[in-house]
Amino acid sequence: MKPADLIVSPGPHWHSGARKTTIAYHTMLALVPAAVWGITQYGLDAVRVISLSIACAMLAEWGFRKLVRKPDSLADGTAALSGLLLALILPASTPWHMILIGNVLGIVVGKECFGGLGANPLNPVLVGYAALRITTPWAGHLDFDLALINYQLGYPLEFPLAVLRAKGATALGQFPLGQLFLGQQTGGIGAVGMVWLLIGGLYLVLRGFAPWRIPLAFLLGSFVTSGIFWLANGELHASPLFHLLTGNLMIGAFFLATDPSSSPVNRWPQLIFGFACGLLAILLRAWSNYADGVVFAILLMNLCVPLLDQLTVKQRHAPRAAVPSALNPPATEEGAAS
Amino acid sequence: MLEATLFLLLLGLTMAIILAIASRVFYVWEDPRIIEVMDALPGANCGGCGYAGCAAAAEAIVSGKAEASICVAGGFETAQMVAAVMGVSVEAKEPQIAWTSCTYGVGDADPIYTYNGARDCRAAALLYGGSKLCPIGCIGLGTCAKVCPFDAIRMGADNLPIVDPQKCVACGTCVRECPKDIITLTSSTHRIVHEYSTDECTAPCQRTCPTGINIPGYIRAIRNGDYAEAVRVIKEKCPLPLICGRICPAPCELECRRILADEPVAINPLKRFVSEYEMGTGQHIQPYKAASSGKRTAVIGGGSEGLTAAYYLARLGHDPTIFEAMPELGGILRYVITADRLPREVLDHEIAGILDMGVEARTAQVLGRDFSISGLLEEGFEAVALTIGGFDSRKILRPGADEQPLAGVRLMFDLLDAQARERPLEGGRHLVIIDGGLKGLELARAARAEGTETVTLVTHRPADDLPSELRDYRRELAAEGITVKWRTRVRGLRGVREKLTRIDYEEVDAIAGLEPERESAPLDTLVLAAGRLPELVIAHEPIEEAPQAEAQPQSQAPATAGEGPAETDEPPAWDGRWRTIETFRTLPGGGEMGIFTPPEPGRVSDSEAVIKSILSGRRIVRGIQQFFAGEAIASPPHPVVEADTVLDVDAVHHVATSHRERAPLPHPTAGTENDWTAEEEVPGLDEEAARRESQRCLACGLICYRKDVQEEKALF
Amino acid sequence: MSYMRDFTRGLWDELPPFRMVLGLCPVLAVTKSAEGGLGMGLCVIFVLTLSNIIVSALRRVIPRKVRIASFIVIIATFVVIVELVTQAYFYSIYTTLGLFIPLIVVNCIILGRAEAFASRNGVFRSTLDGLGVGLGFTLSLTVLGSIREILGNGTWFDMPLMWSSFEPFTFMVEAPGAFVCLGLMLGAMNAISGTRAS
Amino acid sequence: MSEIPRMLIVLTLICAACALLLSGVRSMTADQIERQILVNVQGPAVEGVLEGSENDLIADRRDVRVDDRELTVFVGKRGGDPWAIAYQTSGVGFGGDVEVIAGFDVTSDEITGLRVVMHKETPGIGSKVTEEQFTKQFDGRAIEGQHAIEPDGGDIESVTGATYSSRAAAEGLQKAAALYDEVKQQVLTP
Amino acid sequence: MEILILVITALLIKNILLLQYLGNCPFLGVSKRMDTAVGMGLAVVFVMTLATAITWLVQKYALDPLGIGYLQTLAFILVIASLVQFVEMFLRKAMPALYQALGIFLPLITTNCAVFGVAVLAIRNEYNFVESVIFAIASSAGFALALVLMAGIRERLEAADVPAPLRGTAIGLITAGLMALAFLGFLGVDNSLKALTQS
Repeated sequence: MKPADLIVSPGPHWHSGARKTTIAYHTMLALVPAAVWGITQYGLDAVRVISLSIACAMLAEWGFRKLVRKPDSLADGTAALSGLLLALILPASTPWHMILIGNVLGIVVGKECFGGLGANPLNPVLVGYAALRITTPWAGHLDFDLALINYQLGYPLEFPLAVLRAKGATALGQFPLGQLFLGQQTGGIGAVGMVWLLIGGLYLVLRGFAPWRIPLAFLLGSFVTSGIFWLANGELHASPLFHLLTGNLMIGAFFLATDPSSSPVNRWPQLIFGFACGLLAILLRAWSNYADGVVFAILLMNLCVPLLDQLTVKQRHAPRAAVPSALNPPATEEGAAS
Repeated sequence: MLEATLFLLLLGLTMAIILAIASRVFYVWEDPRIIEVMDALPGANCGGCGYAGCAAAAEAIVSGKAEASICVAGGFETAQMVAAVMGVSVEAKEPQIAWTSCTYGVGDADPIYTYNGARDCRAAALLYGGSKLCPIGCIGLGTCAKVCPFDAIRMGADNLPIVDPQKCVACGTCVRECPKDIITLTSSTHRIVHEYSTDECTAPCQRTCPTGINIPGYIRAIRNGDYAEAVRVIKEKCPLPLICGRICPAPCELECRRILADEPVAINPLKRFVSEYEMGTGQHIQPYKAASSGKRTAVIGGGSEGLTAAYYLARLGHDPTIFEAMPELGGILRYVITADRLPREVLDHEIAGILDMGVEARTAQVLGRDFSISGLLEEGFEAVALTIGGFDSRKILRPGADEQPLAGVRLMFDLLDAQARERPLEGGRHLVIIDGGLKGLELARAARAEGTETVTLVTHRPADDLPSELRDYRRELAAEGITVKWRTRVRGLRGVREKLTRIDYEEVDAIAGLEPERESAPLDTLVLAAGRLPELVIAHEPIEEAPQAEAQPQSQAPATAGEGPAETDEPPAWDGRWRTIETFRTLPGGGEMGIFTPPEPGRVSDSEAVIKSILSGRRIVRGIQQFFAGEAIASPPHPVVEADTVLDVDAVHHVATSHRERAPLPHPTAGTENDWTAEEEVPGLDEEAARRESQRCLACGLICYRKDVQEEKALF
Repeated sequence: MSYMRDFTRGLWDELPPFRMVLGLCPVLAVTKSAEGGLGMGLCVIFVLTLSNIIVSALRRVIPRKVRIASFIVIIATFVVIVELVTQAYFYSIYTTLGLFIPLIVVNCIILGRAEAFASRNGVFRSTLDGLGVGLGFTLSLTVLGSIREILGNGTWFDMPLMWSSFEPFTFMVEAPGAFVCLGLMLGAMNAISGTRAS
Repeated sequence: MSEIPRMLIVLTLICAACALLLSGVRSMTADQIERQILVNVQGPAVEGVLEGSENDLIADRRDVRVDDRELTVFVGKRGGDPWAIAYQTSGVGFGGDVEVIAGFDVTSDEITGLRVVMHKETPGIGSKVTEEQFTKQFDGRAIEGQHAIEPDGGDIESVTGATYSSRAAAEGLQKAAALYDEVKQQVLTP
Repeated sequence: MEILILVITALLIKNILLLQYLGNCPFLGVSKRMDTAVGMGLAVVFVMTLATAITWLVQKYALDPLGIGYLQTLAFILVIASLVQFVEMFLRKAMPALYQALGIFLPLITTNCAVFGVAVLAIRNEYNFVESVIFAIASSAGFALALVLMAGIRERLEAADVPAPLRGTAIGLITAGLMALAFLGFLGVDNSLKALTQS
């Protein structure tokens, strides 16, 4: 059978005209600075987690597609990207079985069961992470204070958000904002290199590989919400800037919330989605059992995406409200390339 | 213990009383039958009836807006239950199932693009009609399986839908949702009378075969070793496989796509192989036969066309009786074709099989001598098919040459003969001559001179093709009492008992989109320039509808047919009036025009080959079936015509070449080489060769074909 | 032969939670452990069989309009009996199943069998049907419970199975694990029967 | 219209028959159920605080009336003589009542132990009051005394992050101690 | 504030459908399309609130005084079944428009274990009447919320290339599992809010 030159794929299609694959590789590229920062901090342990995670993700996707007799799709790079992202929010000491199970659950249950790329209602990376997080006996491996106890890094080895939880905002003097910004804090391998994530994120946004509205609204949402808390009780709640510069917030805003198939397609829904993610993240940080609520905030908002998308479609009086975005005139990737 | 019992007793009582009161207080009158009908309906809310769910359908039934048999999903049983509630009766309908027509999965067919979009055919079809190069191919995303409310469709390994006949209730949801019309509802009846349209996937051989046998289908069955299935596939379209297997000219083989690689597949020898396999079992493989419809039909003529018509009429349950002038059935097959080409035991076996299907035959019955059309109609036959083919047109072998096959219908040969012998022409009062030549004009003038009141010359040819005497002197001829009609064909005849009364004309080559002009005129003698009245079916003319039928022949005829005599309890009084029903013969406005086509030089019969007479036989049945069902008698919407090349493949790739299997030479009689007598039969393929040959078939679709065909040497 | 069929139907063709996809709530809730699954299954067998018998015996007495209400009362009675008996004699099962014992009363399988089978067939056949469907239900629940307990707790019927340093994957015994595990099992069943069909 | 009465009769009769059946089963199982609850809910706690008793603690329970309410007292015996008593009280915790059983040595007037029977505290945080690390602090304390947690000025170390739950447990003990004299008197006088 | 915590707990933190495993059969059945999901959600809110209120009264004023608490299951289910039927008849007469919208879902509710479960839970949690009613409203709203979110996702899945064996209920269950996973993010929020009110 002669291969077809024209490839039609589901939306959303960014105006860059790049292939899905290109987006995945560019996103990985954008994550390189943060990953390198993590490696400089944790050395070979970080290399181990990252490489194992990428391998597990790719293996999971390859194996499952083999099982259901679908063509192999490793080349599109999205599995590798998932593996990388999961590794970057895990601590460097994560044991191998957690990396394996997190990736398998994320890729198989979170993505491939739904039909693979473009069909997953939730971000597979977050599905994998959340499944590990709710497994109580494993929580210790994800508790940065316990997990990173054996490292000597020259800055306080306490997870800033856990400190905030336990002792309130007054105890945060040991975390100067500048230090946080430079990534000198404990946390996921790549999730704390704030300046590097910001650089990578801006690269994606400026190149048009990620929609700018989601990260912007995300940061704005968390800033406003944490600001309100802060103004209400400055002793108990940390400043908005502290919140922006800790935990998974930056990686969440730029890399996790922008997963194309689990985020809205249209403008207003993107803004609402981003803002609500930020808001929920801060609420969960303040009140839930988890020190960092970013993961669950994004997951919860992922669930609302179909509703958000319908919101605008109806406004436009489009007749096919129920039909997914792929029915918007399918852009042909080759054809749209300019 | 006491309080527990009392408590529950009270609670139960209270609840029951409250409900009882509530059912009074909040009583809303509703036709109780609605609930009963609802209970009878399957409750799948499939929408197959056209109403929004079963509740809506029940309401519609009770309010009289819908019929009791509206639920296709529930089938006859449900219809009976509903009818019992409504106090009406329903007739059984033949069960239908969904039928998928595409045989090549997305992975095997050539794509125009790779589709990774929404997994929904309707979405994919929006872009260039789907990802397949083939414009009518299945997109394979399984929308039909998703929408099926009865879970009767699943997607096979090659992404083609597979219908579970047990679960399918023919609700039609898949048919409505499939953007490519891959799925149709069909029944055996449907398939018997089906004519291919360009919307269907047909292989080149299948399209070329006049009867449209599913050739790839039966070769596949042979490849699988299922010879009985192969016979069944053939008999779907052709009831005479033994005969065709020997004497068919096999035009299919000329179109076999394998020619592009090497030699055509031995299609006809394979047919002969399986039909001989059937004969070898000593049994007849008889496919599905519908229950009797209670209607009787007569077929005049027991040749290949008549046998075919009778066979399919029997399968449709219309109780056919063949009337044959000769002492034995077979027509040209028996009395013209030599026994070395067609051994008589083969013919007898084939005919026995047809009679086996429930066909009655009366031999040595000559039309006009032993029986008449009106007599048949009076006897209770509801349709009479004339399949007197080549015999009649040549007037050979016909005992009693004076009898006319049909009252008032004469051959030009008769008139010319009479003229030459200076006998009276006997043109009657209203004479119609179907001829656009000078001979016709000559006869017309002679008839006028003899006292015939009106003479009409009718030809389907356009004016430009006519001799100038006819074309340019039309007005002068009219003054002579001779009307010339060009671009006109005969749509039908009417008669009373043994007399012709009227003739209906229709303009040919009507401009597309315009109703062709129609006209009706009195008639008592019809003269055919040549040929015969092929594919002609005669039936009662409904008494009260007769005057209207003249005004609106097209729409009236089918509509009234449904309320034919059989449905009333008492047989209606018949005043002897009959009419012809126009069966689907040819395409309107082109192609072969049957009765109007002058015979070609050297043509033995009206059909050049048995396979063509089978086609016309089946088309007669199609017409009768549509007539009985009260449908409009028409060709399929986009019929395949001979010239059609929907999409053609001009080269095949990745096909290993191989040689066509040949029948082994008959063993030479002792001493001499290749010296066999004419009586000794030419043998066919043996099983091994047939299986090998069946491997060579590319199993073509419209444009798809097997690209991995290897010569499988290790088969045995 | 057809009696056999009444019994075996519930074991594969109409295997309750997987084929009929009914009665999912207890399936999800009590299969944190194999014991819970087995206990629930046994309770269901008891209620299902006895209510089938009574419904079948009374099928000609009960007027059509109060059919459902009567069935529910009959079923509820047996559920309360189960509730009392487990509480008195099988206390650990009673605490494991908790709220889900009374909830048997709204388990669609039981009402479904009463309505679809017992109210139309004789007592003997209804008994077989109840036993078969109940047994299928029990087997399914025990298997699901075993999987979840072994992975999520490292034990099987409370017997430790795993090595000492095993950190159980408690995701499996949490709600998400229940749904995902049942979904995947259902998928596996479909795949198996798909292969069988073709 | 004979349908409605028939409906009523059948439904009512079924209800009554079911109720009759059930009340029969109920009366057969009632004692066993009560015993099961004692054995399974309070049993382990009672055994814990009355460790070293030689009698069947559940069987040798006694109901006494203190402050106008029924109180089930478990009596531990050694060599046929009661040496300790235990009974249930509760304190208000974070998620609801924290039910505790406190055991008291009637010979030395010391606390033999405290066990949490039932609680609705946050798993992993408040639920730590059930752990031995917390409850063993009460062992061997003299009944006379304050039994308050640190934040309230006492000497009992509260569980980290679970002040409410710890306070509830202590509150339960305080209530039990308050009843001690009267209960002891009633139990020991046959 | 107590009420708010009760509402948030029932709606999000202990969502009856996703985290208490109640009412799954209708959940998987009617979550295929958005409009039916909304209809079913409304019907459940309506019936569950009414049922919980009535069963609470039955428990407190009939079962408890008579000392026949063991008949709870039987009494409740009888009341609920009758109530559903009553509501159906009432709606049909009094509010035909509403009946058109909710009518077909009402019979489904009789066997919806969430209705029964919430009624029993309200008693087991020892709520007073007002709390019971609010608990019922919040629980049913949680049911409706999960139903609507699920319907949104499942409508999208219609067009997805879900592996054949997983299509239908299987993928519905997996989706529900992932929803439950996300909802677990609210774990602990009730305690934090409680602490907030108590401090």
